[in-house]
Amino acid sequence: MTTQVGTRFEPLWKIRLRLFLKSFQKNWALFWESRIGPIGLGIILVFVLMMIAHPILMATVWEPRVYDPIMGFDPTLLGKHPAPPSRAHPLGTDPIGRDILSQLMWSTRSEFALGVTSALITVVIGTLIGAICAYFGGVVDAIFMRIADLVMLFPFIALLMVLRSVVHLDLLRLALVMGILSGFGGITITLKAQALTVKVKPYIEAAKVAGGSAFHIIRRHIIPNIMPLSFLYMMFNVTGAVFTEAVLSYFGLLDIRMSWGIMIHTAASAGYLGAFSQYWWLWAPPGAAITLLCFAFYLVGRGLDTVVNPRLRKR
Amino acid sequence: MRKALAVVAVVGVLAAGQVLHIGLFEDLTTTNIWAQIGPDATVWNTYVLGGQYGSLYGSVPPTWTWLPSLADGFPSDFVEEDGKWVATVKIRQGITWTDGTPLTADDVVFTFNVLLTQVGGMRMALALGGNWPAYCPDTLLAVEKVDDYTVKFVYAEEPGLGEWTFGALGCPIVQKAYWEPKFQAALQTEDPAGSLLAVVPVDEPILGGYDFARWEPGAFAVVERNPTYYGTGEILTLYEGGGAEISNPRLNYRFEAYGGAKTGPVLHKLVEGPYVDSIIYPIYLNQDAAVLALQKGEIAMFLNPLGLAKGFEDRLKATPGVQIIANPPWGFRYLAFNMRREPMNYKAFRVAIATLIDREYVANSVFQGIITPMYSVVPESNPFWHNPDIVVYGKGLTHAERVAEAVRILKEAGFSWDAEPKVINPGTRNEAVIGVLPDGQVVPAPKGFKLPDGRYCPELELLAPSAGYDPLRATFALYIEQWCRELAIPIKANLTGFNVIVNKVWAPDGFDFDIYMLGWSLGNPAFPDYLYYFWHSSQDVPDGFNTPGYRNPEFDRLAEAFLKAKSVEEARPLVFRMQELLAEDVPYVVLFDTPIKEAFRADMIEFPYTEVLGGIQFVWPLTTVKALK
Amino acid sequence: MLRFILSRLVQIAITFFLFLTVVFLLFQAMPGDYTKQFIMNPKIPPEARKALQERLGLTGSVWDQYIHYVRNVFTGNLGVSFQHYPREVWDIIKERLPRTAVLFLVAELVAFALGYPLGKYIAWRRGRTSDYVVTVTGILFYTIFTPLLAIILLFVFSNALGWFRSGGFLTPSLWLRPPVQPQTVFLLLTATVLGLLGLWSGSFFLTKRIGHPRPRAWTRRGLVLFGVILATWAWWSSGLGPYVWDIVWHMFLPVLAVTLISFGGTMLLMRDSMLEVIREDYITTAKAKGLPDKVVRDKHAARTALLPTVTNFTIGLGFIVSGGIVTETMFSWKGMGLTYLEAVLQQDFPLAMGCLTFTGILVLLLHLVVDVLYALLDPRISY
Amino acid sequence: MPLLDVRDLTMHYVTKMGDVHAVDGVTFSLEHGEAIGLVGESGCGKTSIALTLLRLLPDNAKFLGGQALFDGVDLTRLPESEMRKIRWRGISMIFQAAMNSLNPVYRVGDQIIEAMQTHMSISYREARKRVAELFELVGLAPELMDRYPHEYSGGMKQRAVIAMALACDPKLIIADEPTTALDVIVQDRILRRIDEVRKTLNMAMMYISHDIAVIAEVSQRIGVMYAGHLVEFGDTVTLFGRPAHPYTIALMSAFPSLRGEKRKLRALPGEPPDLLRPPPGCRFHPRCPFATEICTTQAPPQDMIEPGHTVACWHPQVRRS
Repeated sequence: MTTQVGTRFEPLWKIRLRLFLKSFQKNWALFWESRIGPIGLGIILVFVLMMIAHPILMATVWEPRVYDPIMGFDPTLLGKHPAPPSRAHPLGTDPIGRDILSQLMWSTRSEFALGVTSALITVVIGTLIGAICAYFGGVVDAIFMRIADLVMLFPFIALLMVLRSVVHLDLLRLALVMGILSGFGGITITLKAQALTVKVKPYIEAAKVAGGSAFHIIRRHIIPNIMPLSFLYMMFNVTGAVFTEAVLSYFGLLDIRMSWGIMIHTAASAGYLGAFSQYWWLWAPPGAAITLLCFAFYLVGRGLDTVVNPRLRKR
Repeated sequence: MRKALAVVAVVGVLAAGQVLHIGLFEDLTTTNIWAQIGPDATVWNTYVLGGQYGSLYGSVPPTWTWLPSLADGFPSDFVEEDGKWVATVKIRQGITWTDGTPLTADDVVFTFNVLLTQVGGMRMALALGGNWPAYCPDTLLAVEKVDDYTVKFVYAEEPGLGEWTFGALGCPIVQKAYWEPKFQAALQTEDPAGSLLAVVPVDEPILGGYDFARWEPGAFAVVERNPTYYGTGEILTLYEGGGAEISNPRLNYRFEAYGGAKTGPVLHKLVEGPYVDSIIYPIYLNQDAAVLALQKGEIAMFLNPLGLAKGFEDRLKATPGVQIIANPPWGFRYLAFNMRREPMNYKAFRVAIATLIDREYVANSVFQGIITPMYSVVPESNPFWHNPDIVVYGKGLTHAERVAEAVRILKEAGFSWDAEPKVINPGTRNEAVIGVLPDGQVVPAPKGFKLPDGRYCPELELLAPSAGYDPLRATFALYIEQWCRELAIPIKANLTGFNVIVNKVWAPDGFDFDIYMLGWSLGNPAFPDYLYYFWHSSQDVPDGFNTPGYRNPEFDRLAEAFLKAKSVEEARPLVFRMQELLAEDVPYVVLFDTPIKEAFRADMIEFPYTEVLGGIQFVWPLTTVKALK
Repeated sequence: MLRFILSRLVQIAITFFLFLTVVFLLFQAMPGDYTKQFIMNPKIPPEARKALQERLGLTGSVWDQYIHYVRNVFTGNLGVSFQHYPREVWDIIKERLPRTAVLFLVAELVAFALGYPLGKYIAWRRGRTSDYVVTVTGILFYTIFTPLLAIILLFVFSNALGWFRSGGFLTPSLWLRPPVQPQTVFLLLTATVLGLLGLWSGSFFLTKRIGHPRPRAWTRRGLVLFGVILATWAWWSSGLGPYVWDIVWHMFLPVLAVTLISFGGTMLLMRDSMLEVIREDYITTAKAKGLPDKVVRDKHAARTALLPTVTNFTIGLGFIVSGGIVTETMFSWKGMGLTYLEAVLQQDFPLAMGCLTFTGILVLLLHLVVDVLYALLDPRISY
Repeated sequence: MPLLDVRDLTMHYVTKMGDVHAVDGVTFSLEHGEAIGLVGESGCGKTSIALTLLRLLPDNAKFLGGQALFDGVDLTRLPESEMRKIRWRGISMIFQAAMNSLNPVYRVGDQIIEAMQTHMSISYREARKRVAELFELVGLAPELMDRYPHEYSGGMKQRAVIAMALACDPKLIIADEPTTALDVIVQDRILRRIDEVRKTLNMAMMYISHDIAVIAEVSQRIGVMYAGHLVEFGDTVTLFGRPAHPYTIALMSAFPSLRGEKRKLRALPGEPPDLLRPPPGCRFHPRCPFATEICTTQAPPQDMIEPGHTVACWHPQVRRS
């Protein structure tokens, strides 16, 4: 490294950080202006708080033997389960005496883990393949596009119902499978289209002339430019993943010990679902939680959409 | 418009007759008797369609007394003729098919001849599959007509209860005139069994109390009363001492069995109907809809083989007119050890785990009485076969005592720990196995569970249905896991799909599991032949039923003798001894089952009795049931 | 055009072939076999199981089975169901499909008829409160946990108000001696709906020659109204009225559920599409021409924005099987979705594969329909 | 009475960052049958004036004052329904991007007919006849009216758009960069055609362009705009002969002249101002070689320096001849 003489240059990372902060500020303002995005973010924050609060409550206020979301039960209410909301159980207990609120909070963590993992995988795959297809075109493109067509031919939930017999679907594997499947599907086509608009930009040409390798160009030029769109799709994918997990759990098709879907399934299989208002605390909280989390991520996605797609902005 | 009115009028007339609505949860899959007993043997098919046919003999609920139905009196004893064993059965006279022709020996002989026909290197009975092979055991050589009302059964060796009383004699009989041409046509095809199964019968003559009328796939099925039913007005009297009496004033038929009226006061007096003009079976695809329909009075009851879940019971309890009854189940859910593997091959290990399992705690505290703890491979609800004096490991002990006992048993057998489990404060309120003493002293958790030869115990997998399939078993498995972990026994519950378990337990190249948890439904309560299939060493082959790999020569001998027994009295002590052996050796730990709870509208339907093993769904084929509205 | 369709057909055939292969491999990968179900009855001897395996085509090498399967599909034979042995899969699909088709066709059309104008309206009123309220409501229905929606609908309409039955597709007591099979009614209903749809879209071409927009619109409405009256009259005079009504009555709740869930998608897509179109210069031109707002919105903006919405809608129709799984289960509507679910749970591979194969064909054909629709709707595109 | 009398027209765009001063106190007028031109750099507010007159501004535009009397009627205060009647019938417009001014999913002829049927009671058949005439007038084959826009070339679209603007015999046509997208030869031909048609039909015309040379050909008077202000307004000959505002002078020397003596092309230093925070006083002062103290504090009034020639500058460069 040569020492700078005279004027001191700012280190590159600082410039980058400043640029990033500046664009972040601008985008945040746009996101905020969308009004629906912040609502979604707010709901997500509430869920994050619930997730964080659970282990703390278990360690302090809640007796594990009573409040454990899977094994706990309240012996003082013996014979009264499912018990309606009370001071000890703000959302009541389930048919085998477990605390609904504890289950609800505990499951939040797995929903996030599942949703975010699966969406991340989807987006990473989709972005990479989209960029590669756009850059190379030809046979590579044709192959991946056919795969995408093929994946999109399958009804997603129906496909997972079959896969569940092939692969033992616990939370992690489900996230993986969902992520990979949707990664090779429609998202690739969308991101490729975006990458194609980037590819024809002059700076790509310039980079090629300057002798940049394909890998370098894809990594440094194409991917960063389709990242915002990828990020946007990630939000929608979280919604999809959470919803899918809930449906499969609701049908009792997943080997997960507890989740919001399983909570409703438990109520349904024990025969409390059809009593509706009489046992509302068994289905309403998990049902609302699933809906709200899906709703929230979708809102954030729509909010981001206005940031990423100028055409949707208010004029 | 006029047509529409006419239709409404017809519906009105129908409504005026006696109609019962009984809900089903699954659709029929066939109307063909061969398929219905064969590959399509579902409880739903049987429930709706089975009542059309009759068999020579049957076990009659609620006492499961074995009595003649199409036959006249009990069969003759077997006699040896030219190295073969022969018995004759007399057919009751006066029984007619719905087309007016009488039931004769020809029909019986035809039915068995279909099953005995060789097709593609095997008997038709095997090719048809399902329950047919049980009705046509290997040792049955021929069924011949002696005269119009007498049939001769020829066996290669003297048959036991399984092959005769509870085998061939229970076979449903079909009409020769109707089926003969169809059977001959099927024989001409490449796949005779497949062709026979594919026949869609139209206006098939039957002889049961209810005749199948209409099936609207996915919506409902209807049966109508058979006006020519031979049994109408027939009185079946069951006595407390086990005696039975059949009398049919119309056909001038009387039969007394097992001591008849001499065996004490009348237990049940059942007068055959059918009392209902037609029964409509609407199909509900979920229980909630059926429960709602029951509450609204749209149906009088619904058929529910597993019984009502607690929620439905809670909801229906409050509905006026609805009566809920509980009957003991005829089945059990159990834990099975793979005795081919270490350490499950050690009896002490199995006994220790059996000792640790506190069924009462799970049943009474966790599940609040919705499950019944069970201890024997023959449920105690079947007092004739159940042996009440078997060993039950750990019964009545507290948790701490169970732990102490299990540790003792394991240590005695040579198992050891790096750090042995300790019970803290035994007998006090603060007793615990591991954890923290009230004074803050931490008792170290046990660790390093070792086999008698000093090696560490391998990680063991407990396969159990996931909460999605059966929350009861899933939770129970988690408790077992927890109890074992407290003792550093490395068992991990793998809650997974039913199919996954089945495919691992019955893996193509042998039994690929450590411990699994499933359940059985047990077939005919009058004859628990499953004892043979589940634990006889001949079943310890890939795809066999002896999943634990239980091999006990004494048990094998008993089981074989049991199948060959000529009477239930002879079989009973054998079953008792078999239960003792199984309880002692614990290839299975029988855990629990749920009582069969059923709901019906007492203001719409009247049952002749409601106490019956397995539930009122066994008050069947509903010819003694009355409609009240 | 013809050449384009032909080349598309070739492409479709290749994709379909790949699809079949994947479906086959998928089910091959599933552990165990159907005859394992019989393990639950110990009295079934191994020979009987072997015989069954043979009859169900489960013996032979994987390759043989694959060839057999592909050949079967291309000859229109989807095999024999295990559960419903010996019924053919195609026979079962034929029985269940019309039920699903009517349900989803009606629901999706209603959803489209609701989502399209709403999306148009809120895009036009971008940024106002009504935009936010409708958008958020749309998203809520779009993302609502379907079983939850079904529970709420059942609770309100079936349980509390008692207006509708909670499940099934007909009232058994009415159908004891019907002059017609429900199957036929479903088919005729599908035909009616499709016919009305055809009449509606055809009315655009029929009225093309009418110069003035207002009489053109009135003629179109008149034609559709005439179609509705004709259909109602035909149903009533045929004496099938009560039967059709019974089925339609049973359809109400599931249709409502599907409508609520899917109108959001159409609406949001229409909104975005509109927002894009509104920025186009020809919209400003149209406004500058002094055209009334409504004409600019409906004729110029919405008409052009319709294209992606229609595409999405049409492709979406192909997924009625998976869409049906939840809704049909919740409302006890024995259609394709429920059939598929049961088949998968019962390991009835031929039936499950048949349902998937059928979906594949449907989606691929709808892709073709979309191409043709595009050519019809967008003059810029010609093949 | 002039056909159009614009006084003190002021309009801002409201954005999150603040108001964009798009049009500030613009005053000019236009006689019947007259053609005027508005020139200025892009973003100086020319198009905004047109849109303000037609009231086609986006939602975030804020009308702040002034009036625009069209035939004595103040367009800025007209109810929407009345305004709709003025559009196309009174004032029609040829848009900047003629390429995209036609809706791709309708036939070109129908789009013109639509405008006619909205404003005149005319049968479809008659309307078609009239479209055919208009097509001939602008030099298009009448058969083309049944084609879709994507079947037209750029020049054809431009002509069709002109035909559309003429459809309702408007009193005034605003042509916003009518020829920007075309090559120079076609550009010239189209402009001449518009001018011929205008003369034939005796319509008033308002050209808007960034290219002073182009409009000079066809306009009788020219207004020069800079950053939302109308800085100079006068008849073409005067303006070209005696440009008074430093910006106009700079503008003229920035383009090669089609006629007249050879001049050195000079590029204007600096950048056009940010209309979010326009410079105080004269908006041109940061780039003006003649700027003095007063220019930085007070906006110059629009002064008439000779008959028919107004200029807004503290230091008008009046050349005495």
